[in-house]
Amino acid sequence: MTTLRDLLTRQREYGVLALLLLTLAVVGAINPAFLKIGNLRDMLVQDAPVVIVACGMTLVVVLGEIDISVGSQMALLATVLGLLTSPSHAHWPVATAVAAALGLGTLLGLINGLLVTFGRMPSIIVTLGMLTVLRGVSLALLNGQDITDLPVGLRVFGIGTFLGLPISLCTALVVVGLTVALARETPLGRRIYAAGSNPEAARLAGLPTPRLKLFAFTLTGFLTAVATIVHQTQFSVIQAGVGQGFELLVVTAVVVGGTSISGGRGTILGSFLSALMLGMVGSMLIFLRLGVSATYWERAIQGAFILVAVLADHLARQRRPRREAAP
Amino acid sequence: MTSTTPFVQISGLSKAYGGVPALTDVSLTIEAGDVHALMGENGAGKSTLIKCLSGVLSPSAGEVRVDGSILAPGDLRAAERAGIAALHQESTAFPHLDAVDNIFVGRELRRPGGLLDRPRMKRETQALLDRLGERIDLNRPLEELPLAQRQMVGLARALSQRSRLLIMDEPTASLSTRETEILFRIIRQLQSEGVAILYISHRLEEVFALASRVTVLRDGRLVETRPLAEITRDGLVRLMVGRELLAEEQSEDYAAQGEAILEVRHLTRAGQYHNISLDVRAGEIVGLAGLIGAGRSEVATAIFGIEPPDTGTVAIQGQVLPPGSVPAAIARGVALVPEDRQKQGLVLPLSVGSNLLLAVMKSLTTRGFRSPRKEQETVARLMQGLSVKAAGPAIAANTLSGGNQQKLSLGKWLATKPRVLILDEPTRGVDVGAKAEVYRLIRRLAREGMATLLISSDLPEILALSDRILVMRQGQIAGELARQDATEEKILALALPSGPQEALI
Amino acid sequence: MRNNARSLLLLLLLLAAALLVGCGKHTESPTASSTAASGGKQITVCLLPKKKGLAYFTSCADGAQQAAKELGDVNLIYDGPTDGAPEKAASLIETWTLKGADAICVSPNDPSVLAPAMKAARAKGAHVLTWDADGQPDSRDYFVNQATSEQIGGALVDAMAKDLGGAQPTGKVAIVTATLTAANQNEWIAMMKERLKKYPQMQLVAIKPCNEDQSVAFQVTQDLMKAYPDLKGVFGISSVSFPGAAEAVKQAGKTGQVLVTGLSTPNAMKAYVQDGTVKSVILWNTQDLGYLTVYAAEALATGKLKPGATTFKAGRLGEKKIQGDNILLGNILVFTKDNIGKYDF
Amino acid sequence: MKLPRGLPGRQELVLLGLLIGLLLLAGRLAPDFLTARAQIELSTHVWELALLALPMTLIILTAGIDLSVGSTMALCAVVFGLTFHAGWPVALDAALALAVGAAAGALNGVFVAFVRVHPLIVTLATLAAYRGIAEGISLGVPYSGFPPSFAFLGQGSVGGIPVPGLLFLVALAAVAVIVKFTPLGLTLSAIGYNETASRFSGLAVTRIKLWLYTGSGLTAGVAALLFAARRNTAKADIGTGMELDVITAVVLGGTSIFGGRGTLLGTVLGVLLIHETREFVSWEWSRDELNLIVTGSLLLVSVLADSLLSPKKR
Repeated sequence: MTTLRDLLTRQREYGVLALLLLTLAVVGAINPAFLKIGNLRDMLVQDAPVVIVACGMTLVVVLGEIDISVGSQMALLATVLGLLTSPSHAHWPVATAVAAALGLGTLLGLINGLLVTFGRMPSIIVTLGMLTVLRGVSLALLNGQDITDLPVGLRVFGIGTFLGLPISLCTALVVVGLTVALARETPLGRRIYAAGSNPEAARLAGLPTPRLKLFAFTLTGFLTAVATIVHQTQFSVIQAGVGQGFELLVVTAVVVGGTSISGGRGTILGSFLSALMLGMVGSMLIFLRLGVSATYWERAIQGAFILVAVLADHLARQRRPRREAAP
Repeated sequence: MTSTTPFVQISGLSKAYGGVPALTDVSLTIEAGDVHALMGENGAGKSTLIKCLSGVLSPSAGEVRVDGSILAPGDLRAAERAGIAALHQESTAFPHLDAVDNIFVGRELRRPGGLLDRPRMKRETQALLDRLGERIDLNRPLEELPLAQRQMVGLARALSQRSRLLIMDEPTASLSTRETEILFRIIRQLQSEGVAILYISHRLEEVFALASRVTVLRDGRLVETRPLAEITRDGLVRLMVGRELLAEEQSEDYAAQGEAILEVRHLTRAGQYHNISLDVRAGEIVGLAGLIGAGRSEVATAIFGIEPPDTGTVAIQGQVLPPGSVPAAIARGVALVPEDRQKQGLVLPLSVGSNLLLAVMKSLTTRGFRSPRKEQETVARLMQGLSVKAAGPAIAANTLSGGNQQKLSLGKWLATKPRVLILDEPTRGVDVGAKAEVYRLIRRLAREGMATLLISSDLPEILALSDRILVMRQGQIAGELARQDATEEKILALALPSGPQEALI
Repeated sequence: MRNNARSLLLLLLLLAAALLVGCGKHTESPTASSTAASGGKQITVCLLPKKKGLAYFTSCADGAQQAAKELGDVNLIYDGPTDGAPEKAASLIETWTLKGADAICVSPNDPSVLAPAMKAARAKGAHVLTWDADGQPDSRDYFVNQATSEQIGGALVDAMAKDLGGAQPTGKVAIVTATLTAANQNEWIAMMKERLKKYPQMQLVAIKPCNEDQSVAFQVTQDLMKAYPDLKGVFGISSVSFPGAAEAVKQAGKTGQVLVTGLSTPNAMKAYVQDGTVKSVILWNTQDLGYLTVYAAEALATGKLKPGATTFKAGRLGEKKIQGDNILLGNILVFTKDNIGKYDF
Repeated sequence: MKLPRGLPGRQELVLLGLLIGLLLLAGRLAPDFLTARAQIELSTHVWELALLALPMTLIILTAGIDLSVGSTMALCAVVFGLTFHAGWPVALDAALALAVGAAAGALNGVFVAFVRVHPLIVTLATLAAYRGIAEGISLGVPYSGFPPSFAFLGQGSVGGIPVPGLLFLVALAAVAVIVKFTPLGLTLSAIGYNETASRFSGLAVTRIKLWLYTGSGLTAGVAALLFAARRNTAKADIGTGMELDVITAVVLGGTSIFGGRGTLLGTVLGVLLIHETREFVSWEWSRDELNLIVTGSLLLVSVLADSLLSPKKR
């Protein structure tokens, strides 16, 4: 028998969704501008990169791993994309440059995956190293310059629309749809969850856990490239410092969305919803018009929000009897 | 031997872990339509054998032939293609996945286009479970299902492979009698369809009821393969243990017992155990029998302070222990040798010496500092007293054999000079020689005044050691038997659930 | 265990030996390096930006490099923390002091954090200048002053007032700053608030950090426009927040309705100035700033520039005025549609 | 098989090799870098990192992690600055800052040890929260003007050794003695390898974890005071990114991120290697971006080497 309470605690998505709707309702009641379609669309557009990368990250975390290098990956990819397309640099055709960026993202993810699986290194260390190295490489490539002459053909990805919806938003929704389908409706997806749920049993069932991990990391790299292409092209300038702290946003979204850091449990929908919710916290504070000094408390409120969300879920999970009890 | 090629032929199979042989030169044949029992003490090499056979492990030497052709070693898919499926003893479930996924993951049914064919998988799952007479919520993750249902899902997974050789490692360990009967019916049905079954169990009656031939392993070596018709129950036991039954080694009568040391009153924890009260007196060994999942280990860990009970008290010599505090329990002289020595008993990567010191090192300090001299003495004394076979105290505990690990797990508590010793499955996975040593040790400790609570699923063990036997069923104490009039049948009668609703915890 | 300890001991000995080798080399090397130095009487000038990697500072460094080339005796080192952390900047000053730098030119990200290191450098004989932003007066010899905080803050507010038009410019304005803790920005904001008193009808409704991330600047500006529908102007007071804010206004189709102004290099803002989203960009000639800084540093190190001087000659910039301990670069530049095409940095 | 598996030492030897290599290179390229004076001066850049690496080693040894140390530093510094500016005596301000650090650490500890939330998640949240509180109560303003007696803590030296260095050496010695000669060292390893078995052995897992995280917070408080004394400034942005530096140094030192394995000697070597590498790259090449590439690669290469050299897991 599924009660409402059961639903809220068992499927974290619903809990996050409830919180999301509640926040929307409260802030909307105070400032109706918050609920205007335009604002909702803009918020979704801004959350798009986190959502896109969180789709891949969810699978990585489900497998009991983590990737904290996505922010630096994004920096490198944006730099490369800018250098390749800018008329004053390589001036490649946009299509070629975009393909190259996608290829590079995939390669970066693959390298992470290879170091984790065949290098037998803990993923947090691999990606901590990559976080540092890739940041350095992108700074060296950019060499202190801004790339200010991005061709219009590239910026279309960031500011163009498709069927009236911003391209980045469409991409995010497509990525969510595809990865949800991947996770739920394909053998690969189910195997990823199985391998994360019980590695020993996965071994006995003959699941190729290293290859699954390789796939998840590579997918994350690829999706980071996708996110870079649809997000960084929103701006006319590519500067040093792109993607700083992005990894924390993504990991937080995934964790608050109900994915267990020790693997096995978590849904892409949960990560998606929590990315939206966390993205809203920043905007929310502006719409509440709390004035100038409230700004200084923004980060504290965000931190408290995360702590409360995680804690509430944790306690709900603990209180629920783990097994059916005999009378 | 017959002139035709046997269905499965294992020849000269050996496997060693890091130089320690687990299986040495084992050869046997399995015929189609045959139920072949594989027996032996825990640690005899059965699990290793079936892992090699099912392609989970690559053997160090030897080969497996199916229908005369060599099976690629260590290739699970090849074994599957050859029609070998295994139901492993360890928890092979994926706790976060539902029953359908658990059954089909790795061998999913697909629609054209590669997507999962969920409706068909669901139908087939339902059919399999119907065949097993099991009603399971297909939308719940397995971790939320009772143990027996999880076991049945594992069985369904093995059955779903439509294999020609089905390996079953202790399939009845946590099944009720009704479920066991269903299982037997299915095994016979499969047999009649020409499926070969390699059946591993400790329960002699099951083996005699099902199997036509039996292979006995001891210490990783093949002892004998024989038709069951040619062997008696005692004969089989002799083959397994290598000598007369230990249960016959009854000890002398006990001296008059002392005061009650351990007093447990109305211990209750929702969903695990209910209103447990028991006493253990000085010098007394109280057996705690029951099926797996009856709540015995949970009671033990509650007494020890690992998981506090919801209500109820534990008192040592009249002084009530604070609930949920292991250090307090230890300070009052309680020791628990837990059931899972690898996960609970020992810190395997640490050295033998460190493991022996873990529980006691605090009391070996002088003004807060460790004293190498005292520690060395303690370790040396314990290792000698327990006759642990290890190259030295500095060697890592995970290099030891199961029996020696168990001795460590027990021995580390002796240094704390406990007054109450709780033993949870103290001889699981222990070889025959070590088992006898453990029995002697338990008896000796009791003679010296130890109050012992012995949890065991091994009925002969309970009968051989206990002065008094408590039987748990579904989280409650179902009855008490005095030593003189306890028999396996009486214990089982108390332990087995009676009602139609048989869900165990 | 014992064996292990012994091998470690052995390696420690090796390490000591290596150190000895290093020190041994050290005794010979001064001769080698001094010959190289005495040949051209090289002067080491270190140029520290607030945050390395920003185009603004890179273009300053370009000017500095020009100066070094012209002067011929300057060995220019340009380095700084890529994350803009003040403590790392302070560490670099200490490292340079130790290396025997003749002049250290600091753009202090946080004057109070850097002051002890700058004072220590002066105590050890290095000449310390500040450029781009001033430090604590007793922590440096001179400030190469392109503009004071007061001037910058004033210029920003004045530009906005002018762009809004009218004798009494009216409307709500917001500031998008770099980070909440960025000392420079905070000082500018203080000065801006001061200047805003001149325009009582201009109301500052929000100060938001972008955490040095263009996309945050973009999002914050978007939100501000919606939360304050009558918002009239946005200040982007860092080279990261300015283009982000302008892009947000442009994409919202509010070009002309919401004015953006701020500090940035002209190249990054050209497109916005041309399409009218931005009417004025406040800055100074960055290359000249770097150029002047190196000239001043060299003059100071060689003794050409002595305390009390009122002018000094800075290459192609000609005579530059000195006011007290401020070397004045010149005026703040306001880039508009009319003149922005002439600048390329 | 000469080296028993899991033996701490292999990684330390690798590090020592790298360190010697680096110093030899430095000796060739920049002999001035290796002088005692330069080394002592430059050492002032590392003491906070070194101090924080001590509790972090112990925490990682128990298979935990503390991402909040940098933010805790900021919080403590701001509390110190704020109370100082309120006119309270310096000693009281410092004590308050330390108390706040310990309390922040204890809060982490409560979540980790009692509520049993994964430490990565707890400290990820407090990473944001603590810095947020620091920003909130200070409004981003720097506090300075501390008296010379306080500055001595960060800038002074005794017998040629900087005061923070002495403080670190004392702390190192104390922790080393505790780990080596009291039951705590073995206890931490046991918890890291197998927390369940440790609980079953009667080790006070919960209490120890609580103390470890509290200690980490307290150390962050000390580091904040050292920073404030050395730079004469207390501000909400100090210690940004510090947690990653500290973790890098500890992991580089051979402590397993999965817990159980690790030594203080390794951590000291890891800190030393990171420090010398950074300083030398700055000294010789003056390119901060190069520093990122080199230190990141160092971490990757040394851990990869360690993993490839270690006997294969089954």
